[in-house]
Amino acid sequence: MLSLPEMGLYFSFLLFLIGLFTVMFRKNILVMMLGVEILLNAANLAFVSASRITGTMDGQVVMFMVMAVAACEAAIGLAMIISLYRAKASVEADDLKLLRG
Amino acid sequence: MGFQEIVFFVMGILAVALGGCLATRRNPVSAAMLLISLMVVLAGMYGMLDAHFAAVAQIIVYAGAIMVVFIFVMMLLNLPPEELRFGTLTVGEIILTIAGIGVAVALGTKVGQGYLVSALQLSEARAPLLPETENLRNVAATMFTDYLWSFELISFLILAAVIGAVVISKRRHGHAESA
Amino acid sequence: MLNPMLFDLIAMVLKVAVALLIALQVAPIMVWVERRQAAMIQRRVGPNRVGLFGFRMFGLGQPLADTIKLIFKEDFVPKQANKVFYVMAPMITGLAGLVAIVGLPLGSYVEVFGTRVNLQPVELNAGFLYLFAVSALGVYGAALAGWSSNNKYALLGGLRASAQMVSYEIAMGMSLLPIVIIFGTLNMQDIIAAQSGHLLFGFLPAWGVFYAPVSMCIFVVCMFAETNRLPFDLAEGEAELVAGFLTEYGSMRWSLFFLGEYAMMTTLSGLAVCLFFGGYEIPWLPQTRILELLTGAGLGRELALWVMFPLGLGVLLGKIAVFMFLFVQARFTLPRFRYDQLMDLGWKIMFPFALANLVVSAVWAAIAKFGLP
Amino acid sequence: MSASPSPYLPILFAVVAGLLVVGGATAASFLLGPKKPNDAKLDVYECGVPVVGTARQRLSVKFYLTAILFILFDIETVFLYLWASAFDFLGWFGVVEVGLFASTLLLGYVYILKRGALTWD
Repeated sequence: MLSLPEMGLYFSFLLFLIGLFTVMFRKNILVMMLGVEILLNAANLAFVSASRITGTMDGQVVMFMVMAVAACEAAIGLAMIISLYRAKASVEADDLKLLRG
Repeated sequence: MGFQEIVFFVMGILAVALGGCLATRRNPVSAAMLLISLMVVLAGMYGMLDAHFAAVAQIIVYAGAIMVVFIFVMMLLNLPPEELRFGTLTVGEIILTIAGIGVAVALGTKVGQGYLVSALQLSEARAPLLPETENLRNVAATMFTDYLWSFELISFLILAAVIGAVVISKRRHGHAESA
Repeated sequence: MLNPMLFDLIAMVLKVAVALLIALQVAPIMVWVERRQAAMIQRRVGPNRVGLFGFRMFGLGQPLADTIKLIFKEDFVPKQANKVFYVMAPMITGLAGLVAIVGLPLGSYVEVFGTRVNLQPVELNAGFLYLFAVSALGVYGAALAGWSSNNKYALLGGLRASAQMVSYEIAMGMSLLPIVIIFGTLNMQDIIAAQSGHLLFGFLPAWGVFYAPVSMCIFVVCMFAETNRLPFDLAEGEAELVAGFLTEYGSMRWSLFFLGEYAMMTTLSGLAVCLFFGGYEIPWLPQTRILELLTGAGLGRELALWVMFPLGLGVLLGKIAVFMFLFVQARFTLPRFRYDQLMDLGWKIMFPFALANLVVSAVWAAIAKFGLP
Repeated sequence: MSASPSPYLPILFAVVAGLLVVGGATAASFLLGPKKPNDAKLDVYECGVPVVGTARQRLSVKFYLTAILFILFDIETVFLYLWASAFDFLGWFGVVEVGLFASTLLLGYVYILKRGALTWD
């Protein structure tokens, strides 16, 4: 039926859907950040499956790059959320209308 | 359908189920704990895809470091469980969702997967340089030779993140604040 | 001959069972050792009342009595505590300790019906990084315990404990890099084999500690901090924050925390022994020599290997016992760090030292291996 | 069963056995222990002092900053382990390359010290 890595590709895009859903339909910014982490993990899974399909190591190398980017993104994002919480004492996405977004 | 495929399929379904359950949790801390278990399941999947060092690195970096900060922040901002906002969908969001699902389904079909797999063949990646040694050495051999520039750029990215995190969390002078 | 699949399964089950038994035995024995050693240091007698049929066994019955007592004490969940995480926190810590000890190599190998059985229950491609992964997950036990017991002091204690464990994890990770550079592999069995063959400068056993002494010192200090042991146990220091994140816990859940802590202590000292002190190898008498002696003395090869397994395990546990003695000795002789001293030591002293040590050993190993640039 | 039992089987078995031990201990204590909850016992333990304020005020930013900086230096440790395992294959080229990587991050670390971000009040 399906070889292991092709199944990996299917699951990675299912996880991507779930991450997208979390980011879109949740109000709490922290849970949105969790959604972004799911998106990045789905991308990692796709890279590792691709590395297994082609038999080369490039997929896993790029996976470590994505992991480094995810770490920096989470670090800065959470630092921002903390200072935002101190300013507005709430983490609801709706309260952030300063830029008329 | 060998035993490996069955186990991998079960882990995939478990991962997707954890993701789904996570998206609908009201209490953010339980959502974070579910994400940690999702990452551990993903580490198991990487192990089955012969990416052994990726599995261990996933647990050390994602589940062991990034989620610790999430748990710290969530615990200490004493957030009330949030009531889920499903009702008020704007028109734009509905169109976006349908378009997204449409593209996703197209990619999911046999044709889409074939396109994805064929796209991978085009890249002129080299065969692993140290084939029969540990997976870790192969990744390192490829990373430090072929991907030299991106590796150096990663260090500047992390440097920027360090300086950014310190600047953002330092109190702006003359700004009274309680924490 | 039973089919190889069943054979592998049975071998795996037995190896994991032996490792878990060691972990479960360590906690009660260590409770007894701590009390007796504390008594010896403070010139008093220590527990010697508990005995069976009038036979006192100098207090060895004490841990048994404690365990039974702990099972029968009432465990309750305080009001407004988050019940799910309150019960889950001790389980995470206990489980992390038990799952970590499975990564230690118990011996080199044994042959059963001609097939070779490697005596390391979990042998991953990434070698001893498996232990770092499990100890990284162990941080959640303290954090969740502090938060879920709805008590200000517990929250602060849990936060301090996890912040301390987190910041010493970097120095611990960095300190073992020279060992990987010198021995070239992450697999503990190969590192032990590389340490046992030749002699260094004629008389010294070729142990990791003589190759990278500074990383051994940094690793031992980080070991104390990682398991919240004195002088780093400010998070649950009795005099500081009531009992830190353990305030609201009683009976069996409280002892689960200590089961996890002792198992993690055993695992980390086992890792230190395997990387720096030659693991299950006797210093000047490598196992290959013993094998020749035994087979020379007429024992069959398989029987000789089976005799060597308990010998190797005994040597490993003996060396771990030395580290345990060090743990307990430090606990009753060193004063406790203040929290800012503790964090400064972690960030401002341990981390730069580990980095400097890494640079020095990398350049030295590069010169040794590839000659001058 | 699969060709060779994957190296992750013992971990799965150890986790299951660990869960049995830990869960069994908690269940035994729950079943065997007496259950006489009364308000005094269930109250928050503050050495007998009546509780002041809620348990969940916000705390100093130092805790977040420590954990955030931990992520970034943990990523560095993972990359260094990658390089250390292939040290002999990469030779002097690798040493110089990772030297640049580590010195850039050293800059970040020096910045933290200069800015005094980690001095605990």
